[in-house]
Amino acid sequence: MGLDADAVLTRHGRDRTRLLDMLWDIQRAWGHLPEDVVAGIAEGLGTTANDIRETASFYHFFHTTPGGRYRIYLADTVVARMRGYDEVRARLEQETGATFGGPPDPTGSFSLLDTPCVGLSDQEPAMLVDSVVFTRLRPGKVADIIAQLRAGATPEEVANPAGLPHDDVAYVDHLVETNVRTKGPVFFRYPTDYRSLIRDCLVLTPEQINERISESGLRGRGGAGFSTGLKWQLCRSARGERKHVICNADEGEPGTFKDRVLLTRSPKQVFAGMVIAAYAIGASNGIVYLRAEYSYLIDYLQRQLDEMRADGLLGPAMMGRKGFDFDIRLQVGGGSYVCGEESALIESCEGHRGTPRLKPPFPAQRGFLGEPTCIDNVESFATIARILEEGPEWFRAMGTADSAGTRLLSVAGDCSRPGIYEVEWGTTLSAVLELVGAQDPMAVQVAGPSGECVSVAADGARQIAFEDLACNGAFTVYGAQRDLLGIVREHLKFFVDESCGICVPCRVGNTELLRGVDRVMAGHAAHADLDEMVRWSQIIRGASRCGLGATSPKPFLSTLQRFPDIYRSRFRTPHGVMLASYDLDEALAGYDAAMRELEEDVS
Amino acid sequence: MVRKIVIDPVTRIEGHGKVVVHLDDDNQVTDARLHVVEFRGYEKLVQGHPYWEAPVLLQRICGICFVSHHLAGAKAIDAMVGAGTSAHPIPVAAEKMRRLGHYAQMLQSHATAYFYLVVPEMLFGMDAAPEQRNVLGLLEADPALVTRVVRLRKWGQEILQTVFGKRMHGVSAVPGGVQKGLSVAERDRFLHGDDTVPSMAQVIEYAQDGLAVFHDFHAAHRDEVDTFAVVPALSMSLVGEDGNVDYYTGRLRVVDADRRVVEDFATQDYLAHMAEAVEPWSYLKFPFLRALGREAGSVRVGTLARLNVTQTLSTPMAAEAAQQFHDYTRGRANMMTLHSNWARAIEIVHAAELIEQLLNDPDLLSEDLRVDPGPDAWTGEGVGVVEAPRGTLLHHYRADRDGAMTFANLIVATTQNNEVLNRTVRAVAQEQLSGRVEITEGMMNAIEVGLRAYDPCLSCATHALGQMPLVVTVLDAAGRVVAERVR
Amino acid sequence: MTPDGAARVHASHELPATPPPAQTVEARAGKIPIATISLCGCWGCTLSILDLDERIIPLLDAVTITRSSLTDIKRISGRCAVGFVEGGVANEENIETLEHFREHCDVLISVGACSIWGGIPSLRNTVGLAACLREAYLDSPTRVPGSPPIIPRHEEIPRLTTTVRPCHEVVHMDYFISGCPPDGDAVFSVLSDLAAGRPVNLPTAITRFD
Amino acid sequence: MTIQLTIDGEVVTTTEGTPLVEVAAANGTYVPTLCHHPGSPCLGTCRVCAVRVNGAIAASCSLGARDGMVVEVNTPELRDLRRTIVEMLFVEGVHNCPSCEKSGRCQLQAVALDMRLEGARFPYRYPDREAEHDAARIWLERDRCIFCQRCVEFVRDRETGKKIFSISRRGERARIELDVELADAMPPEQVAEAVDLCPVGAILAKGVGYDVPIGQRRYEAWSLRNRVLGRRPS
Repeated sequence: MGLDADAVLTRHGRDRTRLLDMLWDIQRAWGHLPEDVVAGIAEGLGTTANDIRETASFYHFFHTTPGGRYRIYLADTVVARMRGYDEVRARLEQETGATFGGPPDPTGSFSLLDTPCVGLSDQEPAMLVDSVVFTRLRPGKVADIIAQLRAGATPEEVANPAGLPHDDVAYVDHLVETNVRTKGPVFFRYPTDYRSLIRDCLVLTPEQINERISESGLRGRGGAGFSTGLKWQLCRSARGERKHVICNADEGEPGTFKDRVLLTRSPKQVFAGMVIAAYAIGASNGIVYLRAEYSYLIDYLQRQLDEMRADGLLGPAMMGRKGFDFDIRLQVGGGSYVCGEESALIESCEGHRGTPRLKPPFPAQRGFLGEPTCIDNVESFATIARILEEGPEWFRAMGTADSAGTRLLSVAGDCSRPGIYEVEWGTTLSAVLELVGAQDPMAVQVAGPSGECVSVAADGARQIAFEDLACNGAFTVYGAQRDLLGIVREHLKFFVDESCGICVPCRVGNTELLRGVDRVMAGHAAHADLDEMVRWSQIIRGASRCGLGATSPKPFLSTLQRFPDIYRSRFRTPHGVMLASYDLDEALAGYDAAMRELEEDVS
Repeated sequence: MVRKIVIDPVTRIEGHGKVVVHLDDDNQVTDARLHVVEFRGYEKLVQGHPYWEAPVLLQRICGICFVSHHLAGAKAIDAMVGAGTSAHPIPVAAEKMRRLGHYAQMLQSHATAYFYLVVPEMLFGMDAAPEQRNVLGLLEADPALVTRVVRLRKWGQEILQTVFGKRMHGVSAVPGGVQKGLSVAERDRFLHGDDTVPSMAQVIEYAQDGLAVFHDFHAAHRDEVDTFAVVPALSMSLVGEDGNVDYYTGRLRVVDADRRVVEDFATQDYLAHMAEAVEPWSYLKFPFLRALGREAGSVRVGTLARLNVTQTLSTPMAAEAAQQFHDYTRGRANMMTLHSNWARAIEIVHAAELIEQLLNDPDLLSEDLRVDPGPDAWTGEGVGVVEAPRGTLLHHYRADRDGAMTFANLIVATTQNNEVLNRTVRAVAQEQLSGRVEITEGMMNAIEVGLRAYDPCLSCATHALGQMPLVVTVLDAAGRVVAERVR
Repeated sequence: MTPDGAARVHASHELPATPPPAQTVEARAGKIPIATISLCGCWGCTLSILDLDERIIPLLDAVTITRSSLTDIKRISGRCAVGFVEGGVANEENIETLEHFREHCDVLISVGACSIWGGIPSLRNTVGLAACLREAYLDSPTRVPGSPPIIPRHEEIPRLTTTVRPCHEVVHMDYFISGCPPDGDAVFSVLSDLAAGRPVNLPTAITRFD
Repeated sequence: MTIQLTIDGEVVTTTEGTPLVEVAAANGTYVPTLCHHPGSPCLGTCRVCAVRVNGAIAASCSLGARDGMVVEVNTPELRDLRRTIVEMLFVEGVHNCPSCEKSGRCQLQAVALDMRLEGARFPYRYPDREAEHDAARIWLERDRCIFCQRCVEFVRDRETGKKIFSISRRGERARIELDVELADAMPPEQVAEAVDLCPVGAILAKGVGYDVPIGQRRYEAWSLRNRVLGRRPS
């Protein structure tokens, strides 16, 4: 409390691009974004309050109206629903007296909100109480947490009774598990000697580093799989006085959590990769864009950066090299999946809505603040560090022709050993399923909702590789007992919620696709309706502005291809000439409802 | 065995209606009702919309008398913005353009209702084959007449096209005036005719067809016409300062059977004078004069009522016809349902003559078409009343200072006639069905003939929510409504 | 029909009627039968058919009108080549009527804004049925003082649908003629194409949305 | 630099980097647009100008011409795609042409007419969107907004450069906001410009409407297609 607009502005140098940081400061101080403080920020930045709200209202962790003293965000994910989400949700409502999405409880203590995957699929159900995370929830545990909060404990005190310092890995480990199941050649087997690595790299020329990265055959680990070496060369040759390196730690694909684990177990391997990238392209500014769901990592990561600065591995004239000034700051997001899209992420870093930009130009040409920007994923940077330690040939020798090296998998769902696995590209689906202890698996969601839902029976021999089953790291196993159509619906709903809304096919089309699946589920669809939905899907994928729309119909399309019976079994034979999609009961339900309402009125 | 006979839908009217007649064991009619089966909710759905779009939105209540709705709305909006006062009078040319459109609609609407919907009975009889007694049969029997009617209607429609930009649901009136005047070429086209439209003189000639058809029919069937459904009621119309009917502006006047004035009030005071009852069996309300109560205070509006209220009509041929009409009842009010068609034929002539006067009026060519009273004149409320073809039409609006509609009350002509329509249904049912063992389709058509005389626009009437089916319901001996629904 | 005391119900169009004269039957034999209906609309689109003006007369050499608000034919009997449907679907009677048309017409055409997207009556969808009924019957300024509150509700009047819907969301519609209402030219163009057995090809120039 | 590419099989010559939508128009091929505003930065929001470039679907407003490009515009599949996007807009909002003041000079309507839009393939939504009418001279009718962002990007306070229109929320809940104070400071001609800039009837000037008679309205007097192609009315 008491933090006024001026203090916030001063803290962030009255820099419009730091708007997200300002909004976080205000929200932490006031519990929401009060109108007068927003107006003060607007005035201080020479803009309008609406302009500030334009940014703020894009992100689901910012609130323009007061809520309960604590905002509880329960992760609503497919995996959580397999693990007792419903009971937890009901118990939360019961214990707090609030309803999800509704107003706070009468005492003003709690607001309940849904949130998409928070990167804890191996320990669901999970929730955030403001920025403090609680995992492996059970109704009893929820009751206990709420009771403690009611009794006056802060979420922080409930979660961390020992008072572990936040910048210590012990604190992070106390809150969440990392569940590293395999220690592979690239990650976790042994720590990176980042000091030597950076020193050795700075002896090389930037061109030499670029060559090595190109030779390694590394493709971006974020999902799109663009050649990292080529991207760096484009960025290096792009004209610009200042260049930037951004690490995309906005791990939002439902089902994935490997970047969280990398940042917990190997943060300096990641940062070393960023330093090397900066050197290779000639960048002076680094940003780690961390999703807000991982806020409990902030102090820990800040400490890692501080240690590197103290070591002379970040900051001006790094390692004595005049002219190589590079530092990294953390930018915390505000809750938005689409910010994982690189240009949306850049917009967000600039203090704007996370709206994907039109491409071209690509970030390597015009990125952050319009300047050349190299943006790579957490796993990519960690991989880069290892490639330069071990050499491109070593890396190239692993994997397949088009997919060099290894891939981290975030495994969750119906398996006995959920967690993080490092596998060589080219590993088959069946092999992975065996590795993770899959239980009566029917389907696997490879690469999350934006990837493919494949059939264990039909696709077991397929390889995890860009040339076959591309995978961004999410690997969710569905047992034979799962309601696949229900899962499709959840995923489509996720894309509807996370669409930025800027372009028509994605904004409107995804909602229509969701409604189409709802009609199928309600028994209000015939075969022709599915053909229509396939056509809509093609249009959404082809005409949307960014990757979200390009992939959002995939839950529908891939299940329709692999599991057509989940749709066919719901078809209704239309009776008479009336279309299957016309719901006669619904059509007349409003009349009785209106009459009841009016009768209450008049009596 | 008690019987219930249903006419569903009532045809050759605009809108959806259903009539249900109940007969007891002795074949006596125990009840007969017109059920209006549609509701649309216009009073509510216009709220929140910008006031200047209201007359364009609300004219969609009706595809027949949209001009009336457009103009009633425009007058309400005029009052809302403070136009039409002595300080900010509506320009003369603007009012005349509005009148031109209004009269053209009167002409084409009456021509449509009369020739396409009513005349077939006069030619073929009420109990002719349903396949024959309609405009198709008319065309087969008298193609020359139909051709003249088509040309007459087209001329009226083309005027609407010229004034409103479209034959239906166009736009002319804007707050404080109209958007467009008449060009010399446009005027001359309607005065002199061309390849596509007849001349004014031809129109006057065609307009008289209606009267001729009525008089021939009346002469041959005088008793039948004069005794068919004589339904007493008060008569209401808008009248000008001289006490004669004015289709566009004036005060509301109500006369009794002796054509004595029983009420006379300014339109904006309607709430003090009028109330509306609701019945569970119809979506259509039942307006009446508050002072007299529902039984005595229900009024008839439309062609017959206007002739009853007015002393004369302002154009020569129509004045002569009106005199003849008044003489027929020796100066008393005419309550003979089928004489509505006589009155309609007279008004077709009157509308043609009024248009002729306007087309020859140089004011129409003026470019002074709109007054802007400025923001200070804003009142935020207005009542607009016009005489639509079917009778008195009232729009009452309120908007907030931001310009958003907050309220609309609409009383349309067919609603005004609701009580009288039901009385007519009962009267015809009694006359035609009571005591009959065998009931024929033709007898039931007689009920529809009674309704068609009012040219009921159930589309207008059901602006409130939906559609008005006409059904004839038959109640059982105990007056119980039979549970079964017939479609 | 209920067992005790209930009435026998007759529809007027099923009662004994005068048969059409032989020349009427003969004159219409072999013509293409068409039908028209207005659901929740203003009847303007139906009247647009009259806006064919003189063209309607030769057209009636080739086609004849069965069920229509212009005729007294209350049900389509036999097959109908073309059905024109004006208006959206706003009550249960509309649904039944639309089904009747779909069952009996080879080609069904949505005519006008209401039929195509619900039109102005569909603005009630955002307001809600209860609010509309309340405004019309309970909160009306002309409500009789002291009268009991009545909302019309009766077996003879149809239940209203939750929302007003376009026809093609209820049954398959073959063609669409947009406009509020469409110009007579548009109706003529479609009808001429159908009568001549040509594919319907409505020129953009005579199409409108308002 | 002068380059060559093909549009629907015809070789055309243009300057590298010219937006494809403009290259097409200059060569007699009409591509519909809603957000594109010639001379202003590309918005790329509506996607109605989708074409195929070298086999992949792309918004032709946002792509500059390059040598050798193979552009397809008028294939049945692409026409259907563009029409579907317009249908999406029609079901998403309440596009009440019958009473809308902008009818006849509405770009969405003109595009839809040109495409012969009929009943939409998606169920209509009939959203309940609140109008913004606190400003003295501007009425924001959100029912009709297609979220093209023209007003957000191109209408600025003339003194300070501040945004008068902005966005709030995201996804299907995103909507346009109006800064009432700045709106009230707009000179009348800027209000008229904003109304004109809006491709639908979402931005209206209060109390102003239906000034142009039906039949003489912008896209009746000279169709959108012919305007884009620069064909004067005869």
